[in-house]
Amino acid sequence: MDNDSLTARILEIVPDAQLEENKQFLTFLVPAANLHDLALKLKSSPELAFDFLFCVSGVDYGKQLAVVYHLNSTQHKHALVIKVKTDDRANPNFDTVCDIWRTAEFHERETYDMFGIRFNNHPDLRRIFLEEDWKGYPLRKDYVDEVNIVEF
Amino acid sequence: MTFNIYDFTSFNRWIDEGLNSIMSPTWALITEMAIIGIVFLLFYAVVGLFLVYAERKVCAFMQNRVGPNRVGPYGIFQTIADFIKLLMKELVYIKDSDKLLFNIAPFIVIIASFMALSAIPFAKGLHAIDFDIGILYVIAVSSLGVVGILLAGWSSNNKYSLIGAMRSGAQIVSYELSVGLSLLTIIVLSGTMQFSQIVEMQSNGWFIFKGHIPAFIAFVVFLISSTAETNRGPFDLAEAESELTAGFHTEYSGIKFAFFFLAEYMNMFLVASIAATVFLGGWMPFHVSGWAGFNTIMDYIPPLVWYFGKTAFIIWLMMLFKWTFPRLRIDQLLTLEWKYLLPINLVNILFMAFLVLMHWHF
Amino acid sequence: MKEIINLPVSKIDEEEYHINMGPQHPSTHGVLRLVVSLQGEIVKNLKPHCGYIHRGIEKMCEKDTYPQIIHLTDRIDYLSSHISNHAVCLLVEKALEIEIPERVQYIRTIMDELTRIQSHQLWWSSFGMDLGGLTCFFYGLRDREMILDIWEETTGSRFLQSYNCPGGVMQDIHPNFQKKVHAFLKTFKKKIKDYDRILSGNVIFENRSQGVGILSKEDAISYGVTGPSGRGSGWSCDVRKTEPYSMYSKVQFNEVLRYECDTYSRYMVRMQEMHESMNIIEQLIDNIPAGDHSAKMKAVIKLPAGEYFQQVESARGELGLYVVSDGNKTPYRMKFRTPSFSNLSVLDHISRDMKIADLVAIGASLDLVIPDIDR
Amino acid sequence: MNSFFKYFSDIFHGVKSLLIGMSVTGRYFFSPGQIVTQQYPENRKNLQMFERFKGEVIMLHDENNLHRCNGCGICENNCPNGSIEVIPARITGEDGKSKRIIDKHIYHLGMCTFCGLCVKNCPSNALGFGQEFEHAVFDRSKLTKVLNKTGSSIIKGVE
Repeated sequence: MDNDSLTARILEIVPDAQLEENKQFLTFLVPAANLHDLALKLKSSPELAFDFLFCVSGVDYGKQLAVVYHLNSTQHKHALVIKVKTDDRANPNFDTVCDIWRTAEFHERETYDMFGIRFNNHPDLRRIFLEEDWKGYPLRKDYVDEVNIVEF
Repeated sequence: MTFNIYDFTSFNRWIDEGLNSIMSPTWALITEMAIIGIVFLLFYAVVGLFLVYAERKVCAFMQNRVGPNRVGPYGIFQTIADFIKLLMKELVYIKDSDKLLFNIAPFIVIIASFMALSAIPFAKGLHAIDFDIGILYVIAVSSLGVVGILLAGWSSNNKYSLIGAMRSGAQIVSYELSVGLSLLTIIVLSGTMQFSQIVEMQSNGWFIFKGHIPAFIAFVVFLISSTAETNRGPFDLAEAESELTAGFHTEYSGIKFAFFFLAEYMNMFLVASIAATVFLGGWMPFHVSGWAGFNTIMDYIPPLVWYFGKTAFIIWLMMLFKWTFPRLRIDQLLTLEWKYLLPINLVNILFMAFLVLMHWHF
Repeated sequence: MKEIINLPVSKIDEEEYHINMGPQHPSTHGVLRLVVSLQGEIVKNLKPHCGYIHRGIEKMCEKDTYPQIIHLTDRIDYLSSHISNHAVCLLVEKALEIEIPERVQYIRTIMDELTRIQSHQLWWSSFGMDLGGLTCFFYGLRDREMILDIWEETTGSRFLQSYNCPGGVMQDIHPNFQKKVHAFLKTFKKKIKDYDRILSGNVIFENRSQGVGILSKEDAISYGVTGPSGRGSGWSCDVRKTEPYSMYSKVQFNEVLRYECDTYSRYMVRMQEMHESMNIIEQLIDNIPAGDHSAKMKAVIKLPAGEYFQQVESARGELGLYVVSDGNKTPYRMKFRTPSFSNLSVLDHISRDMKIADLVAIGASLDLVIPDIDR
Repeated sequence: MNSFFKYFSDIFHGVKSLLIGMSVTGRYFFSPGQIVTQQYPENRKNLQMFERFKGEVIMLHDENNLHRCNGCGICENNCPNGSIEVIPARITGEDGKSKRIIDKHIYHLGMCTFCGLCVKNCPSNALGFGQEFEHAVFDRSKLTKVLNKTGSSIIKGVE
């Protein structure tokens, strides 16, 4: 599927999705509530068939926290980027997609570890790299840690 | 007294008579036992140290390396240095381990291999004791070592050790059969279990040639199963350093670890000696019946050289196994024994019995 | 497993026998900890615990300029350091739309393939060692030494070269480079036959690896198992073919695919990839065009604000770089999608109901590099 | 019957593959000429590192104890992990103008990752890589080095 028909198809599934311009891949900003539903359709629709979740990255945009999903279809060779954002920095949470793409289980744990973004219905949401008792979420921009980070 | 390196019988008699002439027969016997004990202990230590060195050198050459070369010329004192290091190391005691069993296990392993050594004839007349059921004795005693391994794994209070010990138990119980049956094949041919007689019978040709096909099969089976019985690679599942870190001896340190280490090499020496004695004629020179001149030349080579040469060759083969093959998995190990070695062995015995009845052996 | 350790003894499932493989364990190749639940010898389930060498490289990247980031990418996957460097350079060059001299492309591609060969050599060595064939380890390292020498002569380092820089490479290749690469190819083509003879064809090895750790193609895609491990399941996921970069669109090579989906097929994919890599190098080594070893770059590299993504095929799979730039000389957010991290996630799935010995073989066949997981 | 033959062909192929494997190790055992081990401390005298070998960062001095560093600090800025500290000094030059020169070029070898950015980015090519690789010391403070030699000064015309 080319980008135009992909755009049309995704806007059909999630009418609130915003297309972000001038990106390397087709990028959509999706309301958090629609994420799981969209993901399920992206995977299961035969003409979309986004079966390969390449990368899940958390991004801290200062005010907002975002999660970026890089999707790929091994069948149709098209790519898509889905973004979800939240303003709630104290208790950010999104739906998990690890029931759809199993690789998300680890990637979401990593995002939780580094950004404190919780994923609802995740089977085993624990810190993956840091200690369980680590305070704060290191990749957030407002993270301050005098003890462990050595500034030059 | 005439001392000669081809026959130690007169030398032994000379010592025996000498001792009896200066003390009562009881004391003479005790003194003889003490002498033999000391000689064997020394022999045990020297062979153990040499084998460790040899193993390291052999595997180094197989791997394009030099091996130990820092302590002494060609590194020959390396194992002595290692031994001193192990002696001085701390003996770590494990919390909640069974102290008595934990301490006794290395001794059981080492005593088993030490006892088995006593029946081996090194040259004519040079053996501690010549049982008339020598082979049976050796099989029985050498399999005692597994008790030590099981105890070590059990008492260490370590999960890896326990798995290693259990594997070792399953392994020895299975492979003991093959060792026994492959030796039985030769017993069918020789008709005796006494080591000295077995060697004497090979004066006109080693059993591996005399019994040709079945003897050769028995030899190969014996090599495989005895490698398994000594817990050496590719059958080193009890240690399996990439799976169980060090298996049953994970928690052992210092001299106790050294005992396990030494016992492993002595067991290897032991099974190599048995293989050399039973299949390759022990100290008996290489004879071809009919070639009198050739046989005379061969007779000039002392029996000790023959004996150690054959043993060394088999040890080298076992090292070649260890340093070439990947390790088997536990189920494959048992499959190999029960599905391949055991049936082959049983058929082989029948074949050998048939051969002996028909006088088709040489 | 903290929960299990802190539980009162009565609450632990009596049937299950937990062992800790790692953080110090000979077959985890680093500080990875696997908490394995056993029933006898059978693995019931397994929980990987990573983070023992988490160094916060993504955080460190946020304070480093793009040329400085390169030395950090060396240390992510230390066995394919050159390919990780390459990814950063490609990303920067793509963002700045810089034309790269053809000579650089040749050099980078050759270096990438040498990296792949040496990584697979080390993998082969440790695979043999994990299965108990210790001699393999020395043969692999012996042959790898030649590549390290080639690198040392050209880049000055044996392992973490930091040879790529945005716009080109740090130094031109050494005059001996081509000669030495030829010598290496000649020697290694002979030596790789020994690899097959001592391990690949060995009956014990075949029994240990065939039918062990079955990973179906669907699972491979779902778990994101890329690289040789994914191609061992018949998934065509080679970035060099799907998204060609540098010289890969211009050289002839086959994407190695196998369909047995087991440890043996993952093994054979890597063995054949070494041949393919040698094939690629042979096509390029004699044709390196003359020219500059670096494009003209500004003293301070600033990426225009935006999001960039670059993926390359490292020796372990797809390495993805996701950069959010706010127009500064340092990235706003840099995410590494490392292949080993995704490959690790499948370990639990494919090693269930296998034996401990199989777990070791499966772990080795996934070719995990622990810093690549932890970052 | 088929499985009967398979049983024996399995044994045959298995034994054959094992013998092939043993022939490899056996062949290497009998060819000691292929040993690749380097006898390191013994070959120290003729151990030649490659000319580009990155042993440590050094400041290039000529025979008159002159270097090319003017203390601009670009290397310090380029260093990713702060292993270079440039301590400049100001002197009054012959023409009466105040001029920046290097006082101490401090290099923390223990923190250096040999990325080569300092050497590459030095505008006056004052830095280079040394061949020394035996860096083991008993005290970490010994890994902090001053690169400009005592009494050295800048080559005229480099500024």
